[in-house]
Amino acid sequence: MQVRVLFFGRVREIVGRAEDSIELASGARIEELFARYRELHPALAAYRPSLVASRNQEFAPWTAPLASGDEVAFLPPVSGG
Amino acid sequence: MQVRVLFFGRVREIVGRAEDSIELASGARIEELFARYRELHPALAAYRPSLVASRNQEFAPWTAPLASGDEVAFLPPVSGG
Amino acid sequence: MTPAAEDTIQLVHEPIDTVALAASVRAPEDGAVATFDGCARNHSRGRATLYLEYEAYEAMALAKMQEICIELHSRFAIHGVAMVHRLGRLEIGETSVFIAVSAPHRAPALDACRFAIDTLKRTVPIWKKEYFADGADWADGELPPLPAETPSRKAAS
Amino acid sequence: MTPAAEDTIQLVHEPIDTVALAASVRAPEDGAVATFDGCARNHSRGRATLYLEYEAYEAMALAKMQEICIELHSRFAIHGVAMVHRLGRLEIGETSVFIAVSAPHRAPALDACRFAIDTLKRTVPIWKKEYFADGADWADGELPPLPAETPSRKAAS
Repeated sequence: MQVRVLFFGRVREIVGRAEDSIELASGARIEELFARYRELHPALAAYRPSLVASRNQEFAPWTAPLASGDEVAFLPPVSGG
Repeated sequence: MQVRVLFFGRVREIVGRAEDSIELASGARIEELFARYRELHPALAAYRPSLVASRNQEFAPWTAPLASGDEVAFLPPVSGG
Repeated sequence: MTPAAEDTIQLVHEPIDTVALAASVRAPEDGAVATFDGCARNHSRGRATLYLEYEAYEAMALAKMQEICIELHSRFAIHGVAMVHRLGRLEIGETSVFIAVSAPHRAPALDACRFAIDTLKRTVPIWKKEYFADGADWADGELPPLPAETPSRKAAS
Repeated sequence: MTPAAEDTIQLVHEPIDTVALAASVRAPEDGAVATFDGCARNHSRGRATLYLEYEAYEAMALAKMQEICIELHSRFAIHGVAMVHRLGRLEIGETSVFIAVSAPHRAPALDACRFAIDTLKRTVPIWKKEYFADGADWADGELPPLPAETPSRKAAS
């Protein structure tokens, strides 16, 4: 299945792009998706404890299973205002 | 001694004037000054519990003794804002 | 922080220029401006209000507003304060009081703005009369804090 | 009270018209308008700031701002809300976020304004990068509340 991945702030800078589309095994969880990017960009590992995941524009647990067409992001601590 | 007395809001309406100058015995207290106006304007009596006195533009206890040239007011509950 | 000398404390008889006041408190060191705009609403205690009239013990009101301003600076890490109350007749929708507070961070700006309006409504000698279709009445007010029975030693001015 | 349909929730890339927004929430039934203006200040963590850049997960940020707005109406006796955040490059002194809340009485307007900015800073996916003379850094942020480990059942959009 295909999911869309968005990157923001420091995560965007580390990954070097604002979005991606990736093929995953059916039923993969957000944490498995994150692991794929961490392998490609080891600098992400240090930031993992301060990231929150989102799925379809809602905060989601790292254990949430993904479905085809989902939109996922790994959000750094927010600093609007 | 002479003191200046100011009236505001409902008290001004009852007394029918915005200010007055009055001769008092030396050492008179604010409550004695008020009693003079209450005699002239009995309607003031009902409002006495909701009034606060001021002396020289500071809130003052009713027992405060007055000095010549003092400026006194009997202030209804404030409703600015 | 910049001293309170730049603060604006006024009683006015014309419309309050809220835009200019909000701008006046703002400096490059500030990250937050909180404002409170009190305006004449069209109803009170279930009755339709036509207009309002405010009167003040002006000298004492200005002194009390200045005291609030000093207290704001001592209690909160703020920069600038503007506090203006209008007197006389106000039509519905017009601003009767406007407070603006700037600060490097948001919490002191918000806390100080709230403290200012709450204290103003309790301690500043200003009175509102509400005019209805069938009469007029003084608004229920708040009793200022009663001073202790020890007479104040402030000299006649 | 007038429904939230009139509320303004926006992300913009140009300067925020704070005057128009503050006016937009105001109706004859209102006795109070509280506003919060967050602006780019010239220092951060002891360093002189040159300018800021904000970015957002725009669709999610708007959804979260809308959620805050709905929560404001359910928690507080308010009338109108305007909540606008600016994105892109901001010079010192420019407004990054503006919130205005109107209500018949002051306490709900002030409480709601504060709740709105506190919640926005905790839950809305917007990020600020601070540019200094000697480099740039992402601002320390706040970790949004972690969802429970029960997967949400929201369908893909």
